[in-house]
Amino acid sequence: MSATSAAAAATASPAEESVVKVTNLVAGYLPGVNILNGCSIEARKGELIGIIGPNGAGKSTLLKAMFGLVKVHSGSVVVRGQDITGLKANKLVTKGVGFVPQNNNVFAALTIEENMQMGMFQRPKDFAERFDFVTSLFPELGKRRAQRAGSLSGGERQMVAMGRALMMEPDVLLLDEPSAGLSPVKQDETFLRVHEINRAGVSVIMVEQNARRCLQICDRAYVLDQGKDAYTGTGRELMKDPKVIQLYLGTLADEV
Amino acid sequence: MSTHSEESRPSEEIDYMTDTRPIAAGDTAPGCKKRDPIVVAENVTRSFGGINAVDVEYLEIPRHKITALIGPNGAGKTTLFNLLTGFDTPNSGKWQFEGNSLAGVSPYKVARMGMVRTFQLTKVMGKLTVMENMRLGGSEQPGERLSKALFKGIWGGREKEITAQANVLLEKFKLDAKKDDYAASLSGGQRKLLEMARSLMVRPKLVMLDEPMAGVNPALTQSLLDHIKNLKAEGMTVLFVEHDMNMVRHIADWVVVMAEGRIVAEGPPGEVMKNPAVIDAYLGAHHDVDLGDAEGIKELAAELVADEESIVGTENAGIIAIDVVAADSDEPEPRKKDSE
Amino acid sequence: GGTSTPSSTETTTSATGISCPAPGAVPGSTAQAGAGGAVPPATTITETPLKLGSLLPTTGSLAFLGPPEIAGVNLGIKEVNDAGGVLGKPVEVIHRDSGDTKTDIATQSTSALLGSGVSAIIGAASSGVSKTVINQITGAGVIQFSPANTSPDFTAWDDKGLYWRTAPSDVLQGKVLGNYMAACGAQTLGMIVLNDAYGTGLQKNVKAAFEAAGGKVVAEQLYNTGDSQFSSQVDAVVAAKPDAIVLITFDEAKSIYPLLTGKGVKPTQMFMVDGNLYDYSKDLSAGTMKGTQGTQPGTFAKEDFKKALLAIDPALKTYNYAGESYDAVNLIALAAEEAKSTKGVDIAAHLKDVSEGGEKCNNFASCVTLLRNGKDIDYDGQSGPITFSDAGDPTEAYIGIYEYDNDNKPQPVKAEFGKL
Amino acid sequence: MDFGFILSSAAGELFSPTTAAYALAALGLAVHFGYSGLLNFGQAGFMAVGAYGFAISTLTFGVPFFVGLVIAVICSAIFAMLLGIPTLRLRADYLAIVTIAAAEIVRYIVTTNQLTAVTGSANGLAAFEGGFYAMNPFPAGSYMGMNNRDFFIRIVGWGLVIICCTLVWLLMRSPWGRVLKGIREDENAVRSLGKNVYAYKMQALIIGGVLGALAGVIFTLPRGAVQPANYGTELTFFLYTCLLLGGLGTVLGPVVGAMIFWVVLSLSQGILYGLIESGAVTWLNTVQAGQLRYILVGVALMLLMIFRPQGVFGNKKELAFA
Amino acid sequence: MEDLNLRSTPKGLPHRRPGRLLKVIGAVFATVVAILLVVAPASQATSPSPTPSPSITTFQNNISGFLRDDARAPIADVTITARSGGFEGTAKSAANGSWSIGVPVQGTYEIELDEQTLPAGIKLADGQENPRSVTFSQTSNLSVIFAFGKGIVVQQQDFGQNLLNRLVAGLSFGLLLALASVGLSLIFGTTGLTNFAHGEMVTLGAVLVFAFNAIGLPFWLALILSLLGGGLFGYVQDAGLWKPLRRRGTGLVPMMIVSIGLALAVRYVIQFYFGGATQQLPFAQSAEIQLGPVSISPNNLWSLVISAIVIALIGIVLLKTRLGKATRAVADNPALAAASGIDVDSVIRIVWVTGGMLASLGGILWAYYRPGVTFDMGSQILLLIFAGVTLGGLGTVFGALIGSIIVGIFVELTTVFGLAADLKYVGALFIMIVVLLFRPQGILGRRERVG
Ligand SMILES: Nc1ncnc2c1ncn2[C@@H]1O[C@H](COP(=O)(O)OP(=O)(O)OP(=O)(O)O)[C@@H](O)[C@H]1O
Ligand SMILES: Nc1ncnc2c1ncn2[C@@H]1O[C@H](COP(=O)(O)OP(=O)(O)OP(=O)(O)O)[C@@H](O)[C@H]1O
Ligand SMILES: [Mg+2]
Ligand SMILES: [Mg+2]
Repeated sequence: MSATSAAAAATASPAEESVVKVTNLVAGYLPGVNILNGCSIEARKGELIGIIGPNGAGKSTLLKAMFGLVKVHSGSVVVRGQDITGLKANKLVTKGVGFVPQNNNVFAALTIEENMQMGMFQRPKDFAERFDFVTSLFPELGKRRAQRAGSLSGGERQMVAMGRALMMEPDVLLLDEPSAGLSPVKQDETFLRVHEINRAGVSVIMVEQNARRCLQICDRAYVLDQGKDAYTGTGRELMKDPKVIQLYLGTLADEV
Repeated sequence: MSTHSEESRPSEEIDYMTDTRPIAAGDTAPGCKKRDPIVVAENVTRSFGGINAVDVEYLEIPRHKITALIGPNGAGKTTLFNLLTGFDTPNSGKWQFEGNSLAGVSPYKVARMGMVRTFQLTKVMGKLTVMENMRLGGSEQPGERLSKALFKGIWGGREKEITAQANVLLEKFKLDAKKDDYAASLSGGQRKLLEMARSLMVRPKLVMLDEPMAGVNPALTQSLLDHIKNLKAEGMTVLFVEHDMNMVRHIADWVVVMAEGRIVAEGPPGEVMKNPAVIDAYLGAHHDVDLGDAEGIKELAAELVADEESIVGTENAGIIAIDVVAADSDEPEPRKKDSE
Repeated sequence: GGTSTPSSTETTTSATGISCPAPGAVPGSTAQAGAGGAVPPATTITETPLKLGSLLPTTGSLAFLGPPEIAGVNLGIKEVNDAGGVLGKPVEVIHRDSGDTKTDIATQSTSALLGSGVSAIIGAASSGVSKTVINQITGAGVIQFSPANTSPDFTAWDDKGLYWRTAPSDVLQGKVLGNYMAACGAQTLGMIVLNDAYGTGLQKNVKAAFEAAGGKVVAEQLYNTGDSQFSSQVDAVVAAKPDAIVLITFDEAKSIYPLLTGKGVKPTQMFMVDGNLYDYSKDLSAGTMKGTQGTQPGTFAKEDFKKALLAIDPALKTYNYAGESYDAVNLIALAAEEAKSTKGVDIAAHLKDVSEGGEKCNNFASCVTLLRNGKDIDYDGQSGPITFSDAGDPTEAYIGIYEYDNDNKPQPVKAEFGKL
Repeated sequence: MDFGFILSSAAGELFSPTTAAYALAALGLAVHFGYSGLLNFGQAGFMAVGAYGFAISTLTFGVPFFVGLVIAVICSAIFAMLLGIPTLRLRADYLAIVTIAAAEIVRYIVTTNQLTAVTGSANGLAAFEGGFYAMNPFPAGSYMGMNNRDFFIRIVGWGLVIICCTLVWLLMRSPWGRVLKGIREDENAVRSLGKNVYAYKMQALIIGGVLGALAGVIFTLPRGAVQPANYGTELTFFLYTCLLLGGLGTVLGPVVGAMIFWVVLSLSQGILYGLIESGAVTWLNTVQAGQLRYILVGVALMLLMIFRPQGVFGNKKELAFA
Repeated sequence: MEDLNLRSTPKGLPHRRPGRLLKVIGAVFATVVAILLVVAPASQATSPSPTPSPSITTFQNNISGFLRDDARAPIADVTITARSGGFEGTAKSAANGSWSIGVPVQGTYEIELDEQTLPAGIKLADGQENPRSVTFSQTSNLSVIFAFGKGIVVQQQDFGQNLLNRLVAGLSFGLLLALASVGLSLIFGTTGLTNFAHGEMVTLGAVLVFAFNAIGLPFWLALILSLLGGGLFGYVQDAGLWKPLRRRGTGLVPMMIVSIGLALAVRYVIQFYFGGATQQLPFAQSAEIQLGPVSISPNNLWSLVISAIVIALIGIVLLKTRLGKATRAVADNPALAAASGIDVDSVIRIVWVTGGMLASLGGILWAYYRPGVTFDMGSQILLLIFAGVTLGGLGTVFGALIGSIIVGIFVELTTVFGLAADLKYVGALFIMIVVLLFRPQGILGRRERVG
């Protein structure tokens, strides 16, 4: 399918073990209707993987399926050699997988601070330290710590959602459109921070519609279309691929 | 739909697409008068337990133009939308739409008058099909009155019309394949699209879009922008909130910048984006955060700047990397954000 | 007998002391089964055996009334069949639940009963339920025979002569109780009343009698079926400091009574009615109710009758309306014998006749013997001397007055005869 | 045990007037809840208002049948409006409790002894059905095993059911119905499209309430008596059961649901008592059978909802997005 | 015995059927003897009842009464006469004030109290007819009350005192409602389920205490076992019913109907074993004590204290502990809670167990408040529980507390403000509707922002 896969293999060190490996995943919400039709992706240790694709391609479904929130019909999800297909979400968290969903990603009735505490539900001891870290990224959250997340603006919610995931210090982080609704500068900060986290050794799989930015910072990327991984390659390669540009990226950013 | 504006200027046939007359009536300044405003808001304030979410002294939205409302997260954009459309009540202030005062007018009446909004956190009628969602948007449906609902003869014709209209829109918004699915089964981006398409079904005079393109695929966004631009040709006015500067630059005739509830700048997109106050309010506000991890940022920023394919550092990077660059160029002059 | 000695013991009259006149006579109804010898065989043999239905509560708020009534019906049926049945065939009975008015089970049960071709339906216990089915039953030409309805509404109901009952109307009990409380020295009266056909009907009569005697009702607190706590009613009554308090309730008395004593009301000040004149020995500590009195229509349930009922249903705890139910069966059976037909309408035409004017008898065997010997009979039952009016109501009855002993069991004191 | 008899009496329930009344009232609930998302738990209150409106106007003011019927309908419309003003702004779950409360208030008010002269208090009212049966076109006799009164009320009751079902069906396929369904899903979105949500909800509340009131009248006519206790919360629960048995948001659902409900009730009674009377079951007496029957009904209700949560006509797909 | 026989002579019986009189006499005689033989020993042993001495008479029909002054002290030795046609009977009031005149036939009599014989200083009250005519109707006893002095004075209630007592009663009723509502609110909050079977969980608590006590366990053990039983019921319900239903993705409305079915089934299972009648728990009777200005029964006092403590504990757990926060998180967004590493199922299970225990405790206290245990005692207050929960704001635990207290107080207060007692729940329900009119989200509920 992709002429670029060889190149992809070249960029990532082949010696690196695979941290997350999704093979031929078939999953869906309703019986008989598959949204994912044999989708395979892989994240190696320390890699930042981007996933882009048209609306309704199944990107969110893929993340949810990996995280045990959607019924998997066949295929497997392996995290560090362990088959976790169909495992319950809270078990995955204990295995070091963190997830930021696309919708409904905050506890609306809880305050910002409590949202952060939920992020650290497993290890409440280090709360203060991690909270400082998150508020350094999103100072608004520190200032508003007692405000209920339900009353926050769209962008502020997004910050809370990111913050909650970052509180966890996961080994593998699944992000579903973390930059949506953020102001440009916040988007950049988010990308940079994700990049940084990734450099610190966390494998990140990130779904984005802010595709260019995503491709810029990721090590490798997949283009998902109709429940399948249609293209893969390094971010740079995909950005240059005219097909990808035409179908998924658009040329808006290039026009002046 | 746009009968009102046509009546006011019956003779001159203006092509709104190419109308280049100045938008502002005088100087371009925050809260300036417009040549032909459709919405005029005065002293609209709303506070939530101490926070002034919206504090707009004076704002006019130009008619037949596309106005972008930008500003940092929590600036009060959505809240302003809520206030203008009657979904929330302000602490003070008055505002009018086409000369009619809207204070205390209930949301549905606002929409009937031709001012329709979408929601940032999407609201779709989950257990109605996509098509029914669209039809629901259609205005002036005789069949929506209880007295006529029983007789298909009365409303059947209009139903066909709006169905045709809906089909066109759905195709544009790439939702035609999902026409008969429950809206609840749409993906995040598809919901945004449906919401926007549905608001257009009303054929409003002013459509207010709250981050219409957040989560929408860039390629699709691009194709939709033309559609939005074309709304002008139909005599519509567009007011939208967006964080995607490419889109703003691409289609907006006018940009209004909000920060901490206030209008801090407005003007044509090119000018506004160079305005230091705008950079201050929208972009520079948080750069001091980066200092803690300046190393990593610099590294990445440098890497991105060095990369010729990256838009960072290039002209069309626009504002995106400014703070990174600023952080790089050492001592950031304290552009204090809450320096009141 | 101890209680009967009219010794002039001095009463230490406390402020609200109550002391009642000495008991008078304790009449019972007619003598024991007088049927020596075998029952003569039936002269007419019916083609369709007599089939009875019962529509009595086994669920709902009156569920506690069901078991004794059903036992009464079953005892009646057993005795009838032991005596060879009606018109040569054993009587059949089918039981259905009447529920309460909340659940609307009764209409459905009635359909089932009517569908299976009964000639008479014994029930319902509650006047409210009876109202919901009376048209259905009487419309089908079937007798409705309630052992427990006391509402006056049925007297004038357009029932085609098919509605009958053995429970005497509230009027009599109300009169007796109202007068009795006044005779006990009460000048002021507080009432806690169940707001339903039974409660308010009785309340009206008690109040009328008490006020006619010159007393004053100082507190009337009503509660609804299904209400579960009564403290504000109790407080309001206690606050009015009446000489006597009458509880016109069903089972709720078990909750209300201790609330009243908890507030310092003396047991001698309290009066019960048939709806709650139970054995409270298991519910309240000994001595709690000593001296409380109450009235109950019907002669005192006789021990052998109770024993017979217990043999039918060993789990019985109370005997309310058992006698009335038993009498209903006997009356229907006798009327069918006399009518030589098992059709509802024919039976109804003879019900009044078997209840009055003729040789007295008090069980099926003896009565049917008389009938088959060509005699006119006057059935006097367990619930009283039963003589029907044209409207199908009993016109005379005994009202028993009881007094609670140290074990919280009601003991008969005397009975008063009344005629309507 | 006579199976033929058990079955025939169960079949008798299919078209009993009570079933018709339940079907009408459940249809009202379908308008309220199934289509508009108004979680009205006070349908019993509407039935009570209808029944009492009819009975009181007939007894106290001596109006003829049709005037009484119109008064009942008007009363329920007024009740709907009174109820709607404070409650239509409420979220569904709040609405549920408030409507239960309102229905109970109605019941307490018609029960209270203070108003005996008008409502007959706990005794209820009786003997108001004369006007109705006076219109009976069928001369006395037996019609399919029923007397002419039974036959007449069945014809009228089920005729009404058919008319109302048709009306509701016509309404719900119209754009008007679409707005209601939209409101059920998200009223703010509908508001933003320029529809007067409040007015639509009020219309729906009134229509469903009027159906409830008609049901109340049909319910009382064969009995010739209204009893306040008949209109307790249990009744509403049973109506919801009918609605869900048949399927939410369908027109035939409530009707079939009501039929199933009564047939199941009748079968459970017939079989249980049949077993006891035939001697097949000796460990139960008839007293316990009454209770066991409720236990079975409860369990049956649970099983039905567990294994066919969408009801007979409901759309399973719809449930996936609850 | 002789006396009795004398007094039960058939003269008293109606003379309607002279032809059958003899038979009747025999019958009555025999029955009376039979009954007395059974009854007498018991009466003798227990009730030397303080009977006044009536004027010995051989008549079955009696006119009688008591004479008391307005302090209710008996007035002795007053002469009263009854006249009708040729008949005249006289009686003198006994030491306890009682008098009785036997008369031969029923009819209208003129009763006259000889005011001359009244002790000094005592006069008939105003408006007391003397002589007055009375008529027998239907019964054979007739009473006549003469009031003296100020007549029959209706006791005026002390409004303030009454108000205070009702407030305290309302508070303790409200708090026990709160026990049940907090459980309901927790369950609603975490699972979204409107649990109509909660009333049965309340009933179960009381019924279990009764059952354990009936099989002879000590009271304290019965209490503990019943609380555990309530918890177990919650656990079993969740594990056996609700969790599988959640798994299948059953909607909330079908689940609500399931809960109605469950309520029916459980209620009648309880009735099946427990019966339809009211029963009492040990120590159910308690005489009121005076605490400063209020009088309250020790049971209510206990109930008040226990529920206040338990609710405070629950509040602390919810606000301060990790578990409490997890509960609220699950309530808010179960999927996200799972994604945060919270074991949603076990949190829900804990909530069910806690809810069951709280309901059980509420039921026990409820059984003492009423007092009495019935198979439907829980379902009878279910609406009030719901009203409390809703009034306070659905899903908020403190709201449930406040709402329940308001409901409790209003139920108890309505009679003070003159509403008829059979409308007392109307007051509480009405107040809920009114509050929701102004605060559609309940007292402590929060409005979600639009957009
Ligand atoms: N709950 C659901 N039930 C049924 N179908 C669903 C559901 N959620 C999503 N779908 C369908 O699955 C497909 C993939 O949805 P998904 O949310 O994974 O898309 P996506 O790639 O994340 O799109 P977007 O970029 O718009 O978020 C879509 O066609 C959508 O209609
Ligand atoms: N109901 C509320 N209670 C408290 N604070 C609120 C409420 N609604 C809004 N706010 C606050 O008001 C401010 C403005 O919010 P608003 O949603 O208007 O921002 P916005 O400009 O739309 O931001 P974004 O770009 O992130 O959507 C935010 O700080 C938000 O937290
Ligand atoms: Mg998505
Ligand atoms: Mg916003």
